[in-house]
Amino acid sequence: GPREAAGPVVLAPSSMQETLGLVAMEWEQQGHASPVLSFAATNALARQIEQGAPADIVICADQEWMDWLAQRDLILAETRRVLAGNALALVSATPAKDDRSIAARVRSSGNGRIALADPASVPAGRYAQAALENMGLWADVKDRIVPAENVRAALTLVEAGEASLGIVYATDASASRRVYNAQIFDFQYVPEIVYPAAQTGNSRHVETLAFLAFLSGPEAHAIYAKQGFSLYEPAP
Amino acid sequence: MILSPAEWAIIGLSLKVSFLAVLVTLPIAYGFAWLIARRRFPGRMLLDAAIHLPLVLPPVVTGWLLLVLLGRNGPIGGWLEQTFGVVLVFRWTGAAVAAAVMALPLMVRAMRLSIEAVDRRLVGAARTLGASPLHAFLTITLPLSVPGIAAGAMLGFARSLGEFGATITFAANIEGETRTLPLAIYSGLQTPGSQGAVTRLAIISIILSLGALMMSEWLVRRSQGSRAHVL
Amino acid sequence: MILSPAEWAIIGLSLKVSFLAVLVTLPIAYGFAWLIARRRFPGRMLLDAAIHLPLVLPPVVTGWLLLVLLGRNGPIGGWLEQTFGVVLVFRWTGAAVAAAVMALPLMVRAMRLSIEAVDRRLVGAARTLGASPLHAFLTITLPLSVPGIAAGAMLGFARSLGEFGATITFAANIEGETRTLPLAIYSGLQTPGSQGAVTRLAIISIILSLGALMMSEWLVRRSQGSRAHVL
Amino acid sequence: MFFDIDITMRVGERLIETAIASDAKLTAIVGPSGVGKTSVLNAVSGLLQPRSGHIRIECRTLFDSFAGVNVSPEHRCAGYVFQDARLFPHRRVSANLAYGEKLARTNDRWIDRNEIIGLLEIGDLLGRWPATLSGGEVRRVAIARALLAAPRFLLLDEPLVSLDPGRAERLIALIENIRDTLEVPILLVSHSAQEVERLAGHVIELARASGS
Amino acid sequence: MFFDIDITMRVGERLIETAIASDAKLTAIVGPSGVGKTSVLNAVSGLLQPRSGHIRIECRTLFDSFAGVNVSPEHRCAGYVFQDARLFPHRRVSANLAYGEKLARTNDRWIDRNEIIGLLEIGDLLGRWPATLSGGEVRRVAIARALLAAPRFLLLDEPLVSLDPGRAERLIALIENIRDTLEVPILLVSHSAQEVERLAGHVIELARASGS
Ligand SMILES: Nc1ncnc2c1ncn2[C@@H]1O[C@H](COP(=O)(O)OP(=O)(O)OP(=O)(O)O)[C@@H](O)[C@H]1O
Ligand SMILES: Nc1ncnc2c1ncn2[C@@H]1O[C@H](COP(=O)(O)OP(=O)(O)OP(=O)(O)O)[C@@H](O)[C@H]1O
Ligand code: MOO
Ligand SMILES: [Mg+2]
Ligand SMILES: [Mg+2]
Repeated sequence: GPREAAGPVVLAPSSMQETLGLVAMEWEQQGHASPVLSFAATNALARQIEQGAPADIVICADQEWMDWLAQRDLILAETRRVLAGNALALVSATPAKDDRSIAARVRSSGNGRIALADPASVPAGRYAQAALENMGLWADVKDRIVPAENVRAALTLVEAGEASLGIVYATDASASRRVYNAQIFDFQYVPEIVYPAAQTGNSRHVETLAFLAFLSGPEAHAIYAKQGFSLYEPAP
Repeated sequence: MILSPAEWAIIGLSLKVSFLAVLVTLPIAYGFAWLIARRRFPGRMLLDAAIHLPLVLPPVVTGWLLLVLLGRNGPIGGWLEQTFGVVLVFRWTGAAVAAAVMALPLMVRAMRLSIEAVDRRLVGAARTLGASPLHAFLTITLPLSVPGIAAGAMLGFARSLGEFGATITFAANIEGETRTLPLAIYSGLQTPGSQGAVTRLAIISIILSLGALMMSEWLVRRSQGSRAHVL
Repeated sequence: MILSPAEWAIIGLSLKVSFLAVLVTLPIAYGFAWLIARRRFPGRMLLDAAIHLPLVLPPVVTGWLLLVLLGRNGPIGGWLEQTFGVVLVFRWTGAAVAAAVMALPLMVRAMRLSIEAVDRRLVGAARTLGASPLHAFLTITLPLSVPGIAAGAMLGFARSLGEFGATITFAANIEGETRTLPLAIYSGLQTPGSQGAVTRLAIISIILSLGALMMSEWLVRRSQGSRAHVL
Repeated sequence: MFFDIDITMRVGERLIETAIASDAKLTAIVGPSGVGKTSVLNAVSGLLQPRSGHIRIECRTLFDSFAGVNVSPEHRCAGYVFQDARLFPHRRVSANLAYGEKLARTNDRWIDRNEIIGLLEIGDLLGRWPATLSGGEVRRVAIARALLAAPRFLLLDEPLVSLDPGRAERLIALIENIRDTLEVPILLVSHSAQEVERLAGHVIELARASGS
Repeated sequence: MFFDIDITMRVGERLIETAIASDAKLTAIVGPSGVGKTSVLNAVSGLLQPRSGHIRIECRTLFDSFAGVNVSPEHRCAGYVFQDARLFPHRRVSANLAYGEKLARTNDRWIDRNEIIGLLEIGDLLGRWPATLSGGEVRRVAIARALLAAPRFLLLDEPLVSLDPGRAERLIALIENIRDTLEVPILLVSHSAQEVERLAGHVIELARASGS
């Protein structure tokens, strides 16, 4: 079938769909076969690999699921690397000009709801909860939290005006034209947000390592940056 | 299997949401089923298609449409809030609405099938015995379509118990308010190492639906008696 | 509305997956429906409950169970691969399997309702005219339950067209292979600024289901003729 | 005039024209199978709407295309014994009997429930489902159901079918009794010359129109 | 012996015992409504399994609880005209007629399709759906369908019901003809003394057992 002529199979989180599409195009333009990309929530990707899905590369939206895969020997640990990082942003449903700090905006939002990805399950939500806790805001707001299915759904709730504030990835905030006053959370309060990638244990494709290298190479980094991802510098 | 209070709360909420969804949808679905089965009017096909929509669209799209229509800024949601002070988003009633919308096409289809199977000559007989069209409907068509009503209610209840996408999009995943069984299971699935909790919740779902199934079979059998011809 | 080649490809794939799902499931669903409607055997209730499971469990759980059973490391999936060289995960056939499993309960219920409505005295009449049980089934019960078959096929097709959760979990979201309409819509929803594309895809879904609906109504009407009593 | 019927009906592709004018309280309709006897009863009961014409019973107009009158079936107060019985399958025999009885005004009733049950010997069947009845039992229940609805006129489509001679005799006596003592006109469809001869004051012979 | 039937059946809560031994090729069964006439025909056709006893027709054993014989309905080759007709609603009249005809072996046929259609005057009805037929038309089609299945014996449950005198006469003549010229035993249920007298070589009177 057409799969023979295709590049390696890459499983990636839904939030990277557009970005990885651009990277794949760049890769193709360099004369390679186009990689096969499949996007879903990270947990679904992990379980697919656990069940022997014929994938070559997996990218997670957090380190936890990559650890989970590593514990089960489903990835080649030596190929594991971080592709990019991200930041959290606070966004508002209303366009009113607001120069106040994040803490002030959150505190003064009255009874307004605050949309996040579900902290119980989605990495972005966990990061948001941690940030609010680190800033001493969690107790104030925890009854007004609206956990959504994922970051994108949280953003939609703000866009629809159902939530007055939302905490989403910086990449999502900058892409939406119907939320306002995007303000980046200070990195010191936010756990490290990274997208690790690795080769899977049953990878067969000859170009797997080459594409993995391309994913963490300069051309890809340029695309990540353009899409609003922060470039990741390994901690010393 | 001993359940934690949190699990009991989730079960209670799920049952509350599903029962409300089925109860409210039952007469509406029957009305649609009757219209489509027995009346010929312009737009009948469109109504039929509109009812099937929640089946064809991905559930999150249905949830998103509900948000647009029934959200506080939506045309219907705004009116509901101003007129009755009713807010659906982020409330368990909203979860029930999402479940109801998803269950509607299944219920309508089953009921319609049963209404179409009712012999109209019996309705004629009822009329000559003095029954108005409404009385004939209530005493003949309605009871004779009980199998479809039961099947529809059962399908609708099961679908409501399992509804995920539209609910999480429209009503979000708020513990104690809109976190029904499927949402709790989904949350569990997203967390590494919570396989045990997920399995327990899934087993609870299965037991609940088994119970509902047995109840609906029993109800139909009771209402039917030994009515059928055997030879 | 002029469609791009990519959109045409998605439509083609969705139709292929849904048709395969319904075609393969139709006889299986009818067999189950007949068993549950006409036979009394131990475990009948359990079979009925098992068929309803995909309705009650969140679709991702169903997808996950499929992955466990039909994945390359799963008991059935491994056997399929070794014996026939068939792999379902990440293939469009896998998407069809996911859609079929999700559609099964809807199809069985509709068909069962119609089978139960068939007058058994007619089967007796066929037998005295020389028909074996099988021939009587094929010439009497089967054609008389056509309304249920059509309703079931329609519900199943619509459900297949809209299937998302089980598909993305079991068959993944691969362009040209398993990215059906709902997955494309979901992917669009995840991508900033693609509201236009999402809307187009949703409208396509609606049109497809409308077409399927009209076709099934037409088929039933054709097969029924003016058979019904009017008075 | 007890019966003044002059109608044109469309059944399927056929057009049936019938004119019945009869002063006999019990008028019989006879004619070959398929000629349209049941269709006439359907029209009189209001279940089949004629294309044109009029239906008057005891000077009460039930239908008149000219005057735009079309009394709905439930207000015609017909006691219709259908050729195909049409018992309600989801109601036991007793509930079938009660159906029309409950809908009738109490002081319109002209026959007692127990009397008719005794006369038709259906007392043992009251708790049974229609599907378990024999052919003759079905017919007897259908007759009782129609009589108990306090009808102002009767439409009997082959009421004696499937009844043994003894029971048929008793039913004939009942019909004679109704004819002679009550103000209840009766239209009777029958294929038995004997029956018709004994009961009917006037016999209408329907024949296929040469044209159709 | 044409008919040798001695069975105990359970219908609903009732237990019906019947013994029929008859040398007449056409044997009539009479008796009050509800006594069990139809049940006997059901047992003979194989649709109702007796609790015990035996059924032999022309020395062919169809059922014998002692010997463990129970020929399935399709191998009994009964031509059963049901009291309630049971036409197949999803097949036009012609397809109803063809149903048993096609299943019969060609050289078992003893009556011609066109002959029977002409005799019963159902030629005009071939393209019609059963739901559009009149009562007598339904009955005639049911009779034709049973005869065309090349039956080895006939079970006629009130076959003349709803037929006008002319058509009834022709059908009686046909039955007489079958009785006299063909090797086809006939069990006839009827309530008409006249019919029975003219046709039957032997009349079995079923009566309600005093016990039940
Ligand atoms: N829907 C229909 N389409 C075509 N023909 C029809 C339809 N309904 C009735 N007919 C025909 O109309 C004619 C009159 O039917 P009707 O039932 O009134 O006859 P009838 O006189 O009562 O006959 P019978 O004595 O056999 O009961 C019949 O020839 C019947 O076949
Ligand atoms: N399922 C059932 N439950 C209870 N009683 C039944 C059932 N089926 C039949 N019967 C009874 O069995 C008896 C015999 O019925 P059958 O139909 O054989 O009578 P029949 O002699 O043919 O009467 P008819 O002349 O009225 O047709 C009837 O009294 C009937 O009510
Ligand atoms: O892209 Mo995710 O897996 O919703 O954080
Ligand atoms: Mg008639
Ligand atoms: Mg009988």
